[in-house]
Amino acid sequence: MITKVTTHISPNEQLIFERSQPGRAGFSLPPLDVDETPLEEIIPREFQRDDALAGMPEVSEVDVIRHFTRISTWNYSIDLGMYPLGSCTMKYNSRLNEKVARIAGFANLHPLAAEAEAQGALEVIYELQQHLAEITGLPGISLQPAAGAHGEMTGIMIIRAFIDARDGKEKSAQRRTMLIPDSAHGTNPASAHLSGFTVKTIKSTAEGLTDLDHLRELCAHGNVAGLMLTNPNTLGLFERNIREICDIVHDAGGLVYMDGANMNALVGVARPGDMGVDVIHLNLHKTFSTPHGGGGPGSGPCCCTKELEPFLPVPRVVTTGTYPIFKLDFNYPQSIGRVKAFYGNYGMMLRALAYILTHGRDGLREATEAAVLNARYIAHGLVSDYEKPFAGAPMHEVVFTDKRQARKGVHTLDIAKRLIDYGFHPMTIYFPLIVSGAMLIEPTESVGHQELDQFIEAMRAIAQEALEDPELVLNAPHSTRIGRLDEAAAARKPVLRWKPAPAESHATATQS
Amino acid sequence: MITKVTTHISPNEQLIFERSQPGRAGFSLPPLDVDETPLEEIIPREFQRDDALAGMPEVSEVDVIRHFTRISTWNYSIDLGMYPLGSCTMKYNSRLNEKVARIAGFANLHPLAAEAEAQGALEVIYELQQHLAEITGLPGISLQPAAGAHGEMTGIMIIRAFIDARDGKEKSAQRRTMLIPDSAHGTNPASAHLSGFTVKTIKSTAEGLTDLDHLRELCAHGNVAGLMLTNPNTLGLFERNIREICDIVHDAGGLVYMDGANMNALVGVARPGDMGVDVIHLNLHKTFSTPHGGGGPGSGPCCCTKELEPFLPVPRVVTTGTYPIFKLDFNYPQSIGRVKAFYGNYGMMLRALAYILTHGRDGLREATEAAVLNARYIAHGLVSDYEKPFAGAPMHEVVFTDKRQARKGVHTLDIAKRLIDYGFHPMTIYFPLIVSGAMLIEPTESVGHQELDQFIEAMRAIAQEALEDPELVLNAPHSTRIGRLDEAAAARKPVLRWKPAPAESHATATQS
Amino acid sequence: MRYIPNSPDERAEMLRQIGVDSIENLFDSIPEGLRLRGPLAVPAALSELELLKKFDAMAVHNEAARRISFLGGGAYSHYSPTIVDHLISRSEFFTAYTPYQPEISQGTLQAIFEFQTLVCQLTGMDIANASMYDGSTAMAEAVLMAERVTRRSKVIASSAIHPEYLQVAHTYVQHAGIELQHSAYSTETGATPADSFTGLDDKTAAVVVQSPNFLGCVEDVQALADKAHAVGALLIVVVTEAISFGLLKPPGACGADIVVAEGQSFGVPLSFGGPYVGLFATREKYARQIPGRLVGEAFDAKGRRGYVLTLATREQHIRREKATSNICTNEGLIALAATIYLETMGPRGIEEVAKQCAQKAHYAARRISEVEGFSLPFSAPFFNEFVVSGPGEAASVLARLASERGIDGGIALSRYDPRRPNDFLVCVTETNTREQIDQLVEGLNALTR
Amino acid sequence: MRYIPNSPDERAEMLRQIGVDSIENLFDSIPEGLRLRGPLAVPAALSELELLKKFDAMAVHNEAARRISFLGGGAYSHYSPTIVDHLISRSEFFTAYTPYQPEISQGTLQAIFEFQTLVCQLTGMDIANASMYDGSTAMAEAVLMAERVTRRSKVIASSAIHPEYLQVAHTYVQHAGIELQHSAYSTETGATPADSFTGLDDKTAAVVVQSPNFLGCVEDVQALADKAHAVGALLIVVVTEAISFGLLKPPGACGADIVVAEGQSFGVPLSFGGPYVGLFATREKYARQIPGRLVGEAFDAKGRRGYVLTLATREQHIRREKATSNICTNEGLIALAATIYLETMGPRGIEEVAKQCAQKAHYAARRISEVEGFSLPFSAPFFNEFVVSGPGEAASVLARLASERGIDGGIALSRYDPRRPNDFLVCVTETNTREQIDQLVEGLNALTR
Ligand SMILES: Cc1ncc(COP(=O)(O)O)c(C=O)c1O
Ligand SMILES: Cc1ncc(COP(=O)(O)O)c(C=O)c1O
Repeated sequence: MITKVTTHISPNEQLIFERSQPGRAGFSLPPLDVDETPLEEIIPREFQRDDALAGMPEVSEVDVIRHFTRISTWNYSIDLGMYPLGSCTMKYNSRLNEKVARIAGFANLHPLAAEAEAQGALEVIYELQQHLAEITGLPGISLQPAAGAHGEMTGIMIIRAFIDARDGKEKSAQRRTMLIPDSAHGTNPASAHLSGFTVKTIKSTAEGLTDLDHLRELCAHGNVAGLMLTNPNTLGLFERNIREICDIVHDAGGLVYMDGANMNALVGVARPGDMGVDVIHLNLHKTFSTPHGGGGPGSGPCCCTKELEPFLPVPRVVTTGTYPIFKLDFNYPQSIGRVKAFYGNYGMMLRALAYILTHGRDGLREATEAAVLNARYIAHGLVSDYEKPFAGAPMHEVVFTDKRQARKGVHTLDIAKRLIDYGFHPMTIYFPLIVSGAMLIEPTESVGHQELDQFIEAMRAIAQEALEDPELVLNAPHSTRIGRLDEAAAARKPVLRWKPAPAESHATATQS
Repeated sequence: MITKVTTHISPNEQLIFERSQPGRAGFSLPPLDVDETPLEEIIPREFQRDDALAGMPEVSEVDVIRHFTRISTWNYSIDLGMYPLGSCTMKYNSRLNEKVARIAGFANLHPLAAEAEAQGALEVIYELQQHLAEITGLPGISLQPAAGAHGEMTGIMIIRAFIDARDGKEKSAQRRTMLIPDSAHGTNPASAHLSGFTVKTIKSTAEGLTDLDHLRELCAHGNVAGLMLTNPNTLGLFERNIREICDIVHDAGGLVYMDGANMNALVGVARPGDMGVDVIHLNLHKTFSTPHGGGGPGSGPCCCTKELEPFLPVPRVVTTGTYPIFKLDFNYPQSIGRVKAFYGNYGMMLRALAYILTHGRDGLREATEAAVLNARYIAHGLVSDYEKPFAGAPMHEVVFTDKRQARKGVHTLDIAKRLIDYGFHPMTIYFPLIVSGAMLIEPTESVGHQELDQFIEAMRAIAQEALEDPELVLNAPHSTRIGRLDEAAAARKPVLRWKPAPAESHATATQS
Repeated sequence: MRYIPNSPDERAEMLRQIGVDSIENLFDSIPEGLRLRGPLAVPAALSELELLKKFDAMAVHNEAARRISFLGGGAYSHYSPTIVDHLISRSEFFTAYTPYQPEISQGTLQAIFEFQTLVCQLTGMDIANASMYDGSTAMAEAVLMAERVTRRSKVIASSAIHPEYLQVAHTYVQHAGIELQHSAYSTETGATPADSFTGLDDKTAAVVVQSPNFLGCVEDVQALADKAHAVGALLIVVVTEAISFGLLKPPGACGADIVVAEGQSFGVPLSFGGPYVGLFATREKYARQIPGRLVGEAFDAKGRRGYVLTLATREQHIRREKATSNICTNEGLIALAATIYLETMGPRGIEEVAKQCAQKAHYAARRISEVEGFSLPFSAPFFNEFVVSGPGEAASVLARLASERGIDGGIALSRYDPRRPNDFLVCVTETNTREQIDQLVEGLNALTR
Repeated sequence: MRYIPNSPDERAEMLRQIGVDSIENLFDSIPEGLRLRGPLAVPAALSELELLKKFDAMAVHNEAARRISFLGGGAYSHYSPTIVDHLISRSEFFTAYTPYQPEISQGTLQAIFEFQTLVCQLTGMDIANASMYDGSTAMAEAVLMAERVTRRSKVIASSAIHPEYLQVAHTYVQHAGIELQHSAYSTETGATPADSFTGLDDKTAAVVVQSPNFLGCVEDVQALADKAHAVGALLIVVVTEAISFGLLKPPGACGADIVVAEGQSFGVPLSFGGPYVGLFATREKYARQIPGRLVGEAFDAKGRRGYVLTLATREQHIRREKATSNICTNEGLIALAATIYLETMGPRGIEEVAKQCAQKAHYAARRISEVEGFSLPFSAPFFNEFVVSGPGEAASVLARLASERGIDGGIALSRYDPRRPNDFLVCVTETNTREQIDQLVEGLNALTR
């Protein structure tokens, strides 16, 4: 029985370009208050724009408000309920943090303002650095990376720079292999590649953990620069041999990079630095609840050991004993350099610091406990109806498969779409790639047991439907304003932008 | 064809009391920082609460966010589209005005702060008074009334106080009749009654205007204290004889009160003060766009002639030549007194002033023109399919009836409910009372012609349906999360509050 | 004008379609002579940038908004969780009208139903309405209701009720044939003794008392209820500091027949006095005499639960002059804010706020009374407001405290009662830190040395 | 913890149901020795009230946020209409994830499709992606893309590109086998002459130029395009002040092959450098080489139009190490803000802002150049930023201007180029009033007398 949702009227809305009417205007500006110079004297005619920005929409403020209010109602969001995307950690985005990020003293601060006049902003960075170093157990830190993948690139480049410095250019040129488990997120190999490494894939065991023998074997080749490991891994399992894994890699002269996307299982409970990890990235937009915003912004701080600290990006925020207390330090000759203009996604740092201070030491651990408990509760609730490929007790997320349902021709995608009819955002599907028909479920701590029960009931009901009425599931969703879209056709002849109907096409002559 | 909406999943949500779980908490407070005194020493036990506030919900912040976000999606709102409630003037609520009302210097200001330390707040009141006096052509003004009905009471009491002063108590005791057209809003007679007047009703002519002969006849009795007139009246028609009407009443020794709820048809075009009106109330939450908020807050300033000024509520905000420039003046011995604690709904005054300054003199008139044009456009578009009871050209709103559809058993209520399926909020129905099956439509200036056309098409389609498939209309709405509710049953045995299931009722022993 | 969708060209086209020659012709039904010739004498339009600068500049002149404040007297600075303003800012709530069409207004209706329930729980009453303008008008409406219910015309109100509330009541009843008498509070205790209601007789419709009263003192509501009921009169209890419900026995449990309160304390900004929200609760049997809107439970043909405006036959749009009140638009959005506040704080939160207010106020009272020349004139128990008697003119001490120390130390009672030149009313809430209180004490000490 | 719905009791009950003895046992799979013994060395929890006080206190120490400012150099203070922040604050937008499930993500998807279209319209290009981290990383990704497209390994970048952008590019390409060369800008004009691209040859993948460049000067993009195309290299154009699109010929109309820009100017707060949004546009034929996400039009079985993430085969989650980029999360919400800004301003609004920026900047330049000892070293046309040469050390003049007059007068070029000790970069936008400009001029005058 569907308990979480029903259907109701939902507003239609065209593209803004279709709403546009010549002569409408939504802007207001003060009149120009300086004596005007003829435009030609400012910018030579040939450098001037001559298409009058044709094609851009002309609408009133009311049009804009109704346009975006209407289309916003087509979205699912955390505020509407549980968002069990495995690996994405969709937790509650505190309003308090949004308010903090909008304090004028921060929001109106220019990044190139004099350090002495931006001490508050630098203090926020410094304090956040301290807390994240403590949480990861890794003292070196840079908040410059703009997202997880960016942090990965940064961390891998740090490993490379360290090895270059340690072994010298030629010897280190032999170390160009980065080991990555087959269960890893796609950004891992992509980031390794961007840093000039060739990727070798490590098998996972039947248990869903890193295959130590295979790891040893690969390390034996001697050209290993490092290992990129996610822990808990993307199957939601803690790599219990993490210490041994780190030893093997270290003994082989490599370093260990940890993908910290799953830190929501560890904060306050265990620290990567204590496990032998050399460098890690965090996703502030996951573990530390900065909003995903429909696809960013993120923030991917990179934390590392004292040994690797000299190689972090510049500038770094440090304390000077004297006034001004905080300063930007550019003087790190071994630094890999800058990975972004200015200092990173500052607005996300404000929110993450507010998250940490609001939770406090006990709240941080409590959140981890509640997140893991919720995942275990779901694992327990679904195991009777869905195939659980790995026996191990999951941490903050759990993976199931469509194996049983597939016999009836019902696959993971169908189950996901049917969940929409039940009012839930689907879990992460077909990831990790090594599990066929994977359904990766991460409830986070931000959901109460009633909604967890609703979710479990929905999943069970779908399992029943798969047996009794597969068609119902195969054709889902049935209750949404649009059905499944033909993505294949969309990719074959991609339409990536609006264009005016031929009639008015003169208006956009310069555009195509 | 229904173009404005389709159906989509819509979240269910219980009452917060049903979501409540013992031990959940959504609040956070700093620890008490003073040494604690035993409670008994502060408040004797017998004065202390002993029910532990049983029954109040215990929920987390996340529960609150999801609860209200979900239920909010069940509402129609201006931001979703046209809201054609006749007489309610549902126009765009500017975000800029919301921001202004939240400026800390105003939002955190205590009403009893020293005048010298609240000059900015008093300046806002003073400036708004000036502009509203100019717009109405009536120089005396008080912003104290909290809504239209409150302004009516204030204005009528002013009339009474004036007559008492003019004629002396005994003579004025003979003048206790307030004339009110049969088309008036219910608050008019209610407010007159509250001020101790007996109401006599004036007939409207077949044209939909005040019946002058009947007015003369009633005035002839000599006990008339005044007339309450809405202009344009609630049929959307301008009382073209307004001058003569005022003369008749004045000649009879009465005063003319104008209900200003329909000022959106006049701002910048004509001024009640120039028509002979003595006192008027404005609805800042209509004409001046302060948000209706699902039923308030409102603000109902009262404007009057110089003659009536001494009778306005106290305190009044005035300028003193010297510093501090603005002050509260309590010294009006003839004042009717206070109608509200402090100075009125100040937050609405900020918004209304922002509205006036954003429009400017030209924008105010432009809004009026656009509002009247939109109404005329609808009148023109519907006259072929719906009965238009009055031939006159409507101003900002137009009334139609269900006369033609009634032949098929389809009535105004059914047409309104069917409009919901078409994605529109219905118009005002069964008001004014003198028009049977009235449908009073007020588009305001805040809607573009495309949506006006959609509305006209929807109304025409419904007219068609009424002919061809009355059942479809009679059972509407079909696309909402709930159907028509049984209001009769609800009124017979009213359930006006949640109560715990008997099981837990001990918890709320003290409550019933 | 950026708020008007239709462009001038579109408007011209629409005119053409409806066959009207010019915009001016739209106003033909207004006699020529009544139309404005020139433009209004209102300034030209301001852009967003200019407008915000103008208001920011005016806001700067509200020094009081930036002061350490101990002002109460009917408006209180309590902490409002961030989510309150965020949620009421959802346009589905703040740009909706009164819920006349339940099928597309359930969000507002369910919220009001929860509001009515919360008001009942706090006051200990059976039913509550969807809100009144504010506490002062709610009290006036309660007096009018008492007259309707009892058909008696005398009402006796404690003189320790907020002076502005009494003024409003006077305005409301002056033409309703109600005689409003006052009973004096005790200058020793600061409370209103039951025997002060001389004139209480079988013509008395109601006794009106505020608790905690304007002087901060807690009244013995039960005793007053018994006194009133003895002659068949109703007891109306007024509360201006609604946070006190977290600590004090609910009036409903002390015999009150009508309870009205100012709801501003529940997360609503001070905003120079409004908009606030009036709470109005009474006994089940008076349901059909209550003023204002009521939301009730209802079901559709399929048995689905929903909420509707109900008992409308009491209201002006149906009963016209015979309505229980003329109120129409009330304080919907503020009631929503209060609802969100109460549900976020929960029973434990409300208790904790109340406890902190009381504790801090008593700490402050103790400290101030230790300052030479300052004393507490009243002996009755108080919640978070108390009167202080100073060595000199309160108004001038407070003015210096503000200008020299940036502290708004309280309200000089002389504002309302010239017979108390040296007294001022101090209010302490959970937002006042111990440090602020100590600064106040030190300031009073220094300024009167 | 108020963000966690399940109470301790509920959690205990859940543990019982799943048969786990204690919370600690949930972590059994973590070896004992790796678990933290004590609590983290992080402060205890702060309440909302305390937290806001703490951040407000820190914000006070950002004096620069309250100054009259003429700072630019890659971050610009433009006016953002109030509705921008209000709309992105709708939780349906900011609490949603990347739109992987189109049936319940059409709001985000349609907004991105509009964003992609607007970027194409502004830049004059065929296609644009759903955003990059910022302008600097977008430029680096453009360089990498040029290498993929041309299979050539040399890239020549103008030395008048924002220094931090060049540093980021260097970091990105250092291990990609790309040689990054620089071409000197003209110290007379401040622009980059086509003939400065010595080393341009058939191994060159791309020429990279910023216009208006870091010195504010407008480059002759067409000439540079011709030069690059002559040897089969691509032209990459970088824009840091996106408002210039309102006045300057779009790079797409001047032969650019890839256009990247910083979108912060489109209604995004300065926020000490981020989050901003990188715009990335190119020609249709390179669609399958573009980095990042793309949204395309699609239809369901009933023919209803919708939008989906498309051409995913370019991306890391499918192509892994062979992906066109490692980017995953991008700047969705900031792209939404820019979209709302652009749609609110419209073509006329963007033109007007651009015009006012240019006019005010030229007024300022004229006035400053009249001050004795100050001159404009470069002759090329500029938009709203320009370099000023002063009589003494720019850094110290600017420091005094700030501390003594409360004006942030510009960016001392010495921050990036020690060879220009007396030069500083001044930026003027529509938010700078004539009065502020005159104060700046007066300040420079007074401080150098
Ligand atoms: C395991 C893992 N690693 C890395 C990433 C990449 O992080 P981002 O999307 O912030 O670049 C993600 C997020 O999708 C992830 O789940
Ligand atoms: C014509 C008319 N008069 C008076 C009123 C009463 O105004 P309010 O609801 O603000 O009390 C209204 C509003 O409904 C109205 O439409």
